[in-house]
Amino acid sequence: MAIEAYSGDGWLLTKLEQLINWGRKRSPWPLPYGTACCGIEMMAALASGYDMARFGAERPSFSPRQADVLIEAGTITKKMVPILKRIYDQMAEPKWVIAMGACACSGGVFRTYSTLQGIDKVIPVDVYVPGCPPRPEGLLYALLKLIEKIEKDHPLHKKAVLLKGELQHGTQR
Amino acid sequence: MNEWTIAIIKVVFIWSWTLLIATIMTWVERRGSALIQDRLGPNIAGPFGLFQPLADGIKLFTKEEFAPKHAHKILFTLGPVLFAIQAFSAYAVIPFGDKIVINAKEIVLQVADVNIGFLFVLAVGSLAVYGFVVGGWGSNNKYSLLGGLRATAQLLSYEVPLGLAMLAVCMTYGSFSLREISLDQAGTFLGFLPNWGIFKQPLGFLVFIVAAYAEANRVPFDLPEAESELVAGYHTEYGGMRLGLYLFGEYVNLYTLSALMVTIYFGAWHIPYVDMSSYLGPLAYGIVSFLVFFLKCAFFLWLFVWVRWTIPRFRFDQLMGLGWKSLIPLGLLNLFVTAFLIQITV
Amino acid sequence: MDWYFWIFAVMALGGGLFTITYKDILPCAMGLLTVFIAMAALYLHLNAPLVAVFQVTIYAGAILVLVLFVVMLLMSPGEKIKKSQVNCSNRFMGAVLTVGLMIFLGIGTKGLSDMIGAKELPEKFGNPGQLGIVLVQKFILHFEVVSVLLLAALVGAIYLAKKRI
Amino acid sequence: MDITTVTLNHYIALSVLLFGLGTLGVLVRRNTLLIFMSIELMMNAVNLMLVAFSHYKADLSGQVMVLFIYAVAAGEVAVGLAILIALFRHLKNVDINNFNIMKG
Amino acid sequence: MALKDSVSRLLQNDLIALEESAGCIFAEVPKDKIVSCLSSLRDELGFNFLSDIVGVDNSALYEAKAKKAKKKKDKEGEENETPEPERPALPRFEVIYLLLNPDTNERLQVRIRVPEDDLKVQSITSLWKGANWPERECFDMFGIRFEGHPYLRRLLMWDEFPAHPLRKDYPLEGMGEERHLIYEPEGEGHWT
Amino acid sequence: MNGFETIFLYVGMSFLAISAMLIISALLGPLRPEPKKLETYECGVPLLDPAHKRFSLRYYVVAVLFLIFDIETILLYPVAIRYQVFARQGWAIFFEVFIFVAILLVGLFYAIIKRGIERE
Amino acid sequence: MGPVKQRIASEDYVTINVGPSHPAMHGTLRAIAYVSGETVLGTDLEIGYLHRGVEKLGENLTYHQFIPITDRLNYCSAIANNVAYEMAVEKLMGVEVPVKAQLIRIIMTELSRIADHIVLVGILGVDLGAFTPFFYLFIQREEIYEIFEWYNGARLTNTFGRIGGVESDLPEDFETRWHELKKGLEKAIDETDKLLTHNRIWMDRTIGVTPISAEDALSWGFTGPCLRACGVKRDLRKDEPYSLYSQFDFDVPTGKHGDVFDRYMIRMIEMQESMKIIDQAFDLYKQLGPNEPLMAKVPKIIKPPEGEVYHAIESPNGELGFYIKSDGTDKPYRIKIRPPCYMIFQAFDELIQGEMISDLIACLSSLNIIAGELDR
Repeated sequence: MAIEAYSGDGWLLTKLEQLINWGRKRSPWPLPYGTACCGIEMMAALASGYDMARFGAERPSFSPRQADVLIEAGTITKKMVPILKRIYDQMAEPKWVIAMGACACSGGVFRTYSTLQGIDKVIPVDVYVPGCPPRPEGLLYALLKLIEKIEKDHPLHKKAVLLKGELQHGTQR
Repeated sequence: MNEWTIAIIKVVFIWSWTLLIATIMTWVERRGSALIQDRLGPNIAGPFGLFQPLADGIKLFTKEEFAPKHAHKILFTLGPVLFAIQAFSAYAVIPFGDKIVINAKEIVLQVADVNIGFLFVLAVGSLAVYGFVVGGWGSNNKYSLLGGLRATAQLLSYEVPLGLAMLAVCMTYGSFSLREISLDQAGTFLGFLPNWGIFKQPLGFLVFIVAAYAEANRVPFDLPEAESELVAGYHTEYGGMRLGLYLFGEYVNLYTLSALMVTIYFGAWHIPYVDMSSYLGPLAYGIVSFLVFFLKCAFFLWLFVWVRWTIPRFRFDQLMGLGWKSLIPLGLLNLFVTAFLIQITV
Repeated sequence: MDWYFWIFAVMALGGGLFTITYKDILPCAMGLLTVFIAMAALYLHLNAPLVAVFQVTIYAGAILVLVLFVVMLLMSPGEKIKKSQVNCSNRFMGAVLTVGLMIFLGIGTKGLSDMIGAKELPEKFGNPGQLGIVLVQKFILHFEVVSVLLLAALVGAIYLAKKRI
Repeated sequence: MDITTVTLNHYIALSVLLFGLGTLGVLVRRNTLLIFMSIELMMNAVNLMLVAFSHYKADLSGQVMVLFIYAVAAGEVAVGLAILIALFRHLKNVDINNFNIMKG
Repeated sequence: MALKDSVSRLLQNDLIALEESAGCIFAEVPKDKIVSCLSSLRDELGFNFLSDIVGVDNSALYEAKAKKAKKKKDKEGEENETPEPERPALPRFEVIYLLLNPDTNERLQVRIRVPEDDLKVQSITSLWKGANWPERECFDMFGIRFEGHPYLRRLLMWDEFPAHPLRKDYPLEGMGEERHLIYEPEGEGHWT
Repeated sequence: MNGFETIFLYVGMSFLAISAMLIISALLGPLRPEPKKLETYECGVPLLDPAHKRFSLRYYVVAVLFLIFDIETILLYPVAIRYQVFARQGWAIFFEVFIFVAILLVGLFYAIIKRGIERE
Repeated sequence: MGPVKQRIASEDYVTINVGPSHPAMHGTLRAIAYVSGETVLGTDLEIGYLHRGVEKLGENLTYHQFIPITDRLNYCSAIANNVAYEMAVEKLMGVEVPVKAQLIRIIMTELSRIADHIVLVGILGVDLGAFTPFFYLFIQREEIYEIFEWYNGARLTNTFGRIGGVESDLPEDFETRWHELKKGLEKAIDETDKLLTHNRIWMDRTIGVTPISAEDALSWGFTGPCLRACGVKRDLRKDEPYSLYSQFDFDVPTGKHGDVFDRYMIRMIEMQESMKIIDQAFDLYKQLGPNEPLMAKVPKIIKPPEGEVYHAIESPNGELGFYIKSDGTDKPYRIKIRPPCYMIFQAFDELIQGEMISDLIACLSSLNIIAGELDR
């Protein structure tokens, strides 16, 4: 059956996965979640000098359904936490998160009563960018690192396994 | 070759061609905006970033497709489908070249030359509303609904001036058929001008192009998806391929409108002062006419991009005011001037 | 070319049936849209291309949109339409009445058509231009009256919509 | 278009069926907006009949008549829905059963 | 100085103290007369611009002073038999209104002291619309209630936050208050 | 072979291709619906009130205006297409059309004066 | 629900939640707009989404340690914040800053004022749908950043200056850099002017939108460009001349109606005025010898005498004041920041009533609300 070609490391699966990964890594549309200082640097990264659009990271969309990469730039306070989490939850799969700046990574200088000490306490983070704020090059580097990470993904694998499992399960029943 | 084969070949060709143009347009839009804004634009995916639309397409294809809990499941899917179908269908009556002769068989470069011509485009264009209404309503989201309502009101308002401009064209040429109108535009007008519609209908063209920008939801009329106000307008809740259909449909609409402008006002495949068919063989003539037509379209497509990245957008009441207080009176004025000129010249 | 008629006839009937039975209002409107488009296709078959296009432009593109706007103004999608409150006998009565009406209409029209008898179609029948000539020669007064009717409708609609009762 | 086995009777049947559907809709549905839609359905059935007669009897007046019917339908819908909106503001409901305030 | 004179002339009996610190003039008035004092300052001396409202929690300062004084007293106590007469303890909080006269460009700071057991101050939102948020912030940060405020609610912290963070007894890193890390409660507004 | 059948072919093909796109996309993409993911997006906060409360009447007025003017345009098309023929027969049709449009312009002015198309 | 909801008597409204994660809300602001049709009946504002406890933090840091924190207040013009704080502490201590240090501070503050206005004009354009000016202006902003970076190594959060002066002299080729930048800036401002100011759509979108009268503005506590747009000629640089501003010749532009267009124009003109000031300051600077002192004599550990002070400067947004209470130790007892946009944002509800949703966005952008200093 055709499903068989999907399973394991079949040629079809691998090639298709490579194609999908290529598409995903070349068009990571960002969801700019700039809350503080880093937001300005993120704007600089989108603007002419650095031009994140070169990597396909264009069309910043604030609707979580349409974005691929949540660029969390800036401090997250405890008041903001539910909103950040909700936005992240509402993003469509596959989704990635870049934590930009010291505040997003660890709370930074603001070790106070109202600041969240690192967004990885509430949402999973793929790439951390240190700096207060990081230079736009830092964000671009993070994007490249993210692309490396996307390349290693197996988008169809789980699905194929699932499909196979369902089929077998179905026959057993 | 029997008629059905030719028809199917033409349909498949023009369908893939519009799809291709729409895809390339996304690239042109991005690189064009980058050019205007002193940037580079996407340049990693393929040479000059040419494969960027492909990457976007693949990504949208493999993105998660889900309908939000409160959304109306059927309508949520139906919206983009309706929108895309109408966008693709509108091209069916617009020519893409003169004619080509293969094996002594004359093939008209147009999917269907019907005697109601551009009325079909208008009729199908009026169905675009459903894409927005159904999508916006089906999402059950405030931004979507407001975006959908805005889109609908805008499309409705600007369909009237579009129709009025077309009415004057129809008076001038005495036909609805776009092929007949194109053929009429050969030669010269008043002895020295190219015999193009724009010289006969300058005011009409002005009304038409403004209304066309509004119909295509482009800046300065992109209120339905005004991202700084309504997040993403009627497609706020859409992701994945459904969003892709909306985006593609928009570019296909652009192409249709450009082709319509070229056909009606810019002499279709005619080059001014040159009669191509006398120099070229039948096959070459067909191909050249296709290319000339496409190049003219490309100019208008570029104009769409150019305008988008240059000027700000309107506010909703200003948009309505422009449509009802300026364009419709202008369109009526144009109608009467045309009627009057015909009256005194015949 | 029979298939052409049958496809769209079935489409129109199906759409109509859907419209009057489905529980949710916007899909009902979509059913009506199907009817309109199928009708337009049938008009094409009947050598009335202009009427077909206008059918789509006016019915699908304007009238139904107006209805949709009112749906959006007045109803929410979560709100299901209440089941009909008429009881069974009433419904039965309705059906009987309808069927009777249909038979009456059918027989009447059939007789009418037999009375007139078929005619050969002239060349280029139904061309847009011919329609225009007929409109101007025979119906020019109607044409003017329609504008007054439309004006009255416009003023009335705006006045009523803005009025609070 | 070539004359086929589809005759005027087919169209009459279709038209009558559609008209019947419209009538049923008016009788059965309680939502005023749906009643409006059913009326549109009936009007379409009539239009179809007019166009079919015009075709089979080779008289263009039928088609011109349809154009005027469009105008009438438009007027009807515009005013009818405006009345509905005005009523809705008063009653907060679009159910036809509630529209009996004229009874006093 | 002319400003000092005119202020003391205007406020007369209401003026508790008028001091100058680093070029800034601080006038202290009684807590319950704040509205009348500020309105007369606004109307008669032209201080019609309210820059900001500052709340201060003085508890730590008093403690430190008391400690210092005690140390000093301990040291001196053996020699000096007659203890200084105890001053009545100053209230814990103070609220400072930063005023400005845009015509003469003079600034005046008006101070009131708010005791911990009576955290109520008359709101001055009737005098300046701009006093709205500063008062709310003051309530948020110190718990001082402004009476007559149209909408006294927490401003910077979320509504359920239990403490007043700028008080001196509140630690910098908080006491572990978390806003429901998972989600906001699906409260009244939630619609299904 | 009639032009319209080609058009239906074209539309049918569009429909098939678009449906195919959606189906392939649904097969290829992951699907992990979670209750929180399916919630309506409203800038990251819970819904304040339902999306479908009453929206502006202006939209209705615009639609009515459009409907009327659409019919006007539509009725003018059959006249316009043979206008050159009619024009040879004198000025009568010019004034007919003029009156027709002028009557409707009154309606437009009424709507504008009533501020129907801008703010409510 | 808030007082706005109580005020709106009719049930005929829809709530539209704008923010915090909304394109026009700068990430952290939230306005719940009550709209009827497209008309805004009122807005409930919710702030504090970026409240990071800066004031509390200040009480736990020494005077010098607090300078980096002030960077993060108004991150669009960090240097103005640094200078405001330093001047407040210096006033508290009674320190006289050397002339050269003051000139360097003035040059840098004015540069950061230009950078701040660039962000405002660019974002206002983006929010109104005109994307391109944003990119033109940001190229010049990068140049300004390069000067900052080359002066003290940081682009955005500069931690500029020390209490008592500045840490280092202007680099040698500042003059050539500045002239290059000036040329580019003039060109970018000119291009923006051409693209926007006389654009019919832009004028329609901005003129007469959300105007405010001078009395209302003063009552709400407006300062800076937003106040000047209402026609009140008030600029702390002229009215309470601190530092060396009394020696410079520059204009204070004022508007008439206090609408979005006036706010925008004031920023456009102020950028040019700032360039004038920098030219004059640099001329003065050139007359000073290379060995002039940069720092006043201040102890290593700063312990101001017991007392309290309020000092305000004209930051790009308006009056930025610091109230500092010292108890004689090395840490401030209480720091209160008076951010300009805090008072301005309060009035948003009143500004926006009766306008349309699109105007809400235009108005918000033109007020230049920086969440960092708004919430602290």
